[in-house]
Amino acid sequence: MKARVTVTLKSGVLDPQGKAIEGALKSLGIGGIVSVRQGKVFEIELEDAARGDAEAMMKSAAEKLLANTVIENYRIEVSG
Amino acid sequence: MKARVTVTLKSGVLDPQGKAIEGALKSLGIGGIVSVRQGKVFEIELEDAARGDAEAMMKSAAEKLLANTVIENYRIEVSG
Amino acid sequence: MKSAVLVFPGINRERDMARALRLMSGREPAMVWHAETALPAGTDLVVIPGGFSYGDYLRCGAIAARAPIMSAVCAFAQQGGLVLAVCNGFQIACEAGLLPGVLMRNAQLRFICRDVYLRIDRSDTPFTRGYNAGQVIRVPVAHGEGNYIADGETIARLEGEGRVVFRYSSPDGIVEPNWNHNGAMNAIAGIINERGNVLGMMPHPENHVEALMGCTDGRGLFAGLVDHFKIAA
Amino acid sequence: MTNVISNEPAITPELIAEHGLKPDEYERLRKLIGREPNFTELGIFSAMWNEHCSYKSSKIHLRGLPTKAPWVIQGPGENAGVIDIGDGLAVVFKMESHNHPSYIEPYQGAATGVGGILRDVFTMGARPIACLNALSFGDPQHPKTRHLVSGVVAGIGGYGNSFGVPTVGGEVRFHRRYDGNCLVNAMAVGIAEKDKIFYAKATGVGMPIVYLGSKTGRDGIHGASMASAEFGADADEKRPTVQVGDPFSEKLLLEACLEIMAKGCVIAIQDMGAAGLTCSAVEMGAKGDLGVTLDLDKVPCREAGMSAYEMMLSESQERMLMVLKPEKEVEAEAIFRKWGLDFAVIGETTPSRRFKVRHGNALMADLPIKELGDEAPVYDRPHVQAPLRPVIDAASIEPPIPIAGTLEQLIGSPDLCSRRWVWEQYDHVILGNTVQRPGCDAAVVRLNEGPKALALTSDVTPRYCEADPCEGGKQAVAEAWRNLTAVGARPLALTDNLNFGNPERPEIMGQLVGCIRGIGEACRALDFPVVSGNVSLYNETNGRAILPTPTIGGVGLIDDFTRSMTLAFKAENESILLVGKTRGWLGQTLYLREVCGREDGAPPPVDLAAERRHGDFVRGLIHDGLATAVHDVSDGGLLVALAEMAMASGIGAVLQGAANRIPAHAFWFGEDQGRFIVSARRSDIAAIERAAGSAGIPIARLGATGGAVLAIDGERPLPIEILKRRFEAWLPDYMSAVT
Ligand SMILES: Nc1ncnc2c1ncn2[C@@H]1O[C@H](COP(=O)(O)OP(=O)(O)O)[C@@H](O)[C@H]1O
Ligand SMILES: [Mg+2]
Repeated sequence: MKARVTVTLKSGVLDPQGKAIEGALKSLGIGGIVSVRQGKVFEIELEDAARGDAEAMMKSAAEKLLANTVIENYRIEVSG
Repeated sequence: MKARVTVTLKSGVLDPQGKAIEGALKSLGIGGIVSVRQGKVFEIELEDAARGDAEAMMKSAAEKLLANTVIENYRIEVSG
Repeated sequence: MKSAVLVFPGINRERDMARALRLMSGREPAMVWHAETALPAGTDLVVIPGGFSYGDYLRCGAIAARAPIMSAVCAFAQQGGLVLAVCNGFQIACEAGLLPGVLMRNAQLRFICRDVYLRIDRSDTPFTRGYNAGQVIRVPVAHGEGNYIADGETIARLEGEGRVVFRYSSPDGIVEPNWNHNGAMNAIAGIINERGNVLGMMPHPENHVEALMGCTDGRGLFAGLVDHFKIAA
Repeated sequence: MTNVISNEPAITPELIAEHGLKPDEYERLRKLIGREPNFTELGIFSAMWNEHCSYKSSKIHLRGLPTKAPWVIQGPGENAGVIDIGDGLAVVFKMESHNHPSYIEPYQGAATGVGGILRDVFTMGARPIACLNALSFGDPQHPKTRHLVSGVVAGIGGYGNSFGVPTVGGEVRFHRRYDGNCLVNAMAVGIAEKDKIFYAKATGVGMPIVYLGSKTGRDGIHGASMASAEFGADADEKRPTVQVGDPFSEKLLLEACLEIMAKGCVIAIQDMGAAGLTCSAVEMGAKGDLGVTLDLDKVPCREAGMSAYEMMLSESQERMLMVLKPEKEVEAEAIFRKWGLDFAVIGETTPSRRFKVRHGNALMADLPIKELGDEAPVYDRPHVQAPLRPVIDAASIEPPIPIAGTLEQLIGSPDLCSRRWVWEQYDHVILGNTVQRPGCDAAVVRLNEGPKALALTSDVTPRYCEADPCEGGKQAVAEAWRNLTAVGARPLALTDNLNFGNPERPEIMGQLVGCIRGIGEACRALDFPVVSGNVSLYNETNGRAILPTPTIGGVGLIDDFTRSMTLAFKAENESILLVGKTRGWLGQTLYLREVCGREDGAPPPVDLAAERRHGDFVRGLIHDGLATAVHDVSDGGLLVALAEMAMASGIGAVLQGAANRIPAHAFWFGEDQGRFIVSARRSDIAAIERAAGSAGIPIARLGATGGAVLAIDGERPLPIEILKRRFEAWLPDYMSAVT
């Protein structure tokens, strides 16, 4: 079983890295960019378990560690 | 229009970060984890353009800057 | 002053900190392994030193903040115990909820090691009583993620309650973007918690305590703490 | 051989060639073992017999280098060199290249280069206390250069900063000859108790061989990567051979290794560097005259289904191999577990002098262990010396612009501008012992609580080496020696990193031979032995080689760190003196290259006896408290050196015009060797000149410190602030420019 946890900055939180990348893309001549925000994605291989269990487990992983919920949101997808 | 570029390490490339997170999740008592690999996700807001153009642009962004294609793969999704 | 220096895997400025504490308090600090669940009895000061705990993987300080010893540190702080958190320690303290806000990538996205100037905004804390308010000190920074960021409300509270203790400034104490090497909001280099017993700061006062090594601007912080406990005793 | 593994590729001439073995080398191999090797064995031989491990092209020439002195504890041949610095302490140091990997993937290539050299040092029981790095990049205008600079610098910082060692010095240069081949040479320095040094030599039969550190993956299985991909599962994704560094694990490995060493668990230890398990196991056995048997089923692996071939050739980082005292197994394992690292007994020493590798019940290799190393081919490759270049008469060079403008141009040029943008990305203050930070002639690092300190520098002038390899080799050593001297240190020993092109070309071989000869001469004359080093050949693309670049890493000792000398002027109204003779040598100077657009002529000759006299004299002045600032004169010549002293202090100088009969541009920008600028209180001048006179040392007055400008008689005065701005601007401007 596989899970993917995507962690992104909450809107309103400054993202210096995203901003720098935005600038770099623009100066590389890649046009049409309004804004860039950078997040993280965790691809997690799980022992087989009921999907509900897996989701609960991933939620706890995200809350306890993977995301800093003060500034970040997370999204969980479980598959397979 | 929105694009999302997901960048992940090629298989076989050491992911020290994923390894450390795996250890931390285990010691937080989150069971059933086989392995963790970490990647990046870029959420990019684009000026409206033909979807094909946007995809080509994102491909060039990924190749030139967002991904280190020596060790990373990337995936592009354009929406909206 | 009995101090305890926390040691997490990947921490690397614990020796620098222990040397400063030894030189300034005349007492060897206890080195406390992250897997411990209690602080040594009679600890006056807990120090979370700099380094790259867990390689700075995931988010700086995130994994260390969840180590067993941190529950004891949070309880210690809750009871009013003094906690000094420097650099990676600051990041750990924020992740552990001891201090508000977060330390993001430096604005120019590069690691920076250089001497910076800090204006001391408050001298009435146990950590800064060795200095005068408005005084400027020179201490090194060495970090890639020291860019202090918090939401508008938090910043307003920090400023309103006078909890910004150190700011990056010019040598004569002027706060301006040129001297704010990492882009921190309001040039914040160090803050204290509401109760005033937890200090987090990015720069390294522990590297500027020996006259023979050229600069002693960091001594005030340690001397102030030693004084604080002397008077308390 | 009992078992034959069916899915291994057959040994064909193509496969042999892909493994970098020449037909005659393969013949030699076959004769040695008396049969055809299998695939795994071929891999093992190719690793042991490649240039990197066997030094087959350089060995006979390296023998000419002096490696002994009363203070040398261990010369070349171990993981790092070791010297005695008194008080029961030893310094362990070495330099190593990671050129090719850094060109492919600059961040990880440079990072793992730093990781590798740190491991070399702590394998010997030393705690690393400082790193240096010598970097050569292509033309700034080349489309790849900026990307390489940014990645390499970030990688060196990324690894060293996290590991927790200060990076205190190095060099950076740019030249189009490095366009397709950048150089990344990393040096690490550690300190140990003199009687607690650990070596690679195994002793005792039946001793457990232990694998330590991180798990093994398919990293860096090169050369042979194509061959192994043929029967790999993931054929669609071409397997990257890039190694990724994990400084976090390395830091844990350091602490764990030092702990088991202190507990007396270790008989022999060797890091897994190039050709990982193969090289480390063979070396431990061969040095101890013992056989080794490995059981690969026990090797901690990161990926499933790794073959013997892959495990033997993997270059996964942060790993060590150790021969353990059997009675200490439980204790040692507990220490490694505490640090969260792998610990596995994967073999044992045997009396047979055979190197045997088992995997899945099959014997995958059975080879004579001594011959693997000792019988590697050694070549006396043909070499020719390039014709010497003519000496350029300074009077024949028409200066295109006046002196003041020339200084402004030089000080803001790629090779002379400030390296701050680089070294600010390195934590150079951690450990709290950095007495002199980057930006000086040599870094100074206090040892423990002092008073002793080490001086560290890295130097070479490749354009001199190209024009005259022997003089260039001498000059590299002399400059390192001079830089150590300038901070008041007694130079003790050096490590070298010889970077050259393809040794199968006689003119490249000629460069290598010439440089080594020059290095040897200088080492002998200066009592400055070589205790470790590294050779990196084949640095060329499409038949175009790099400039010959024999990087010298020098180590010196200072008895009292509070008395180390710096190059900044200290006060106004002091005298400025020049020690050494100025002829106005313009051949191969930066003046000629940057201002006149010419890269020709003979390089400045090095008079080793004079070099030594002048250096000893200056060190004496520092020791006697007579010098207030000292700076050696090198790239860019006299005026550049003076400007550096002024910029470091903010104090200007009033300078007399050029000396008699020397054209002004040659006087100010010539690169004559063996010179130092010394500032001194006016009251001490007479004594200094007297001492110089009686020692036969040429000494001249240049002027006096003071003011906020560099004012040369008859020239436009140059404000220090403006010079400084130009000096600091080039690198950051270049790196932030958009291409
Ligand atoms: N890659 C680097 N890393 C750290 N420090 C560097 C690097 N390159 C240059 N430096 C530092 O910048 C200063 C000037 O370098 P350089 O001009 O090569 O010195 P010198 O001419 O005395 O050998 C030295 O202190 C040197 O250590
Ligand atoms: Mg110098």
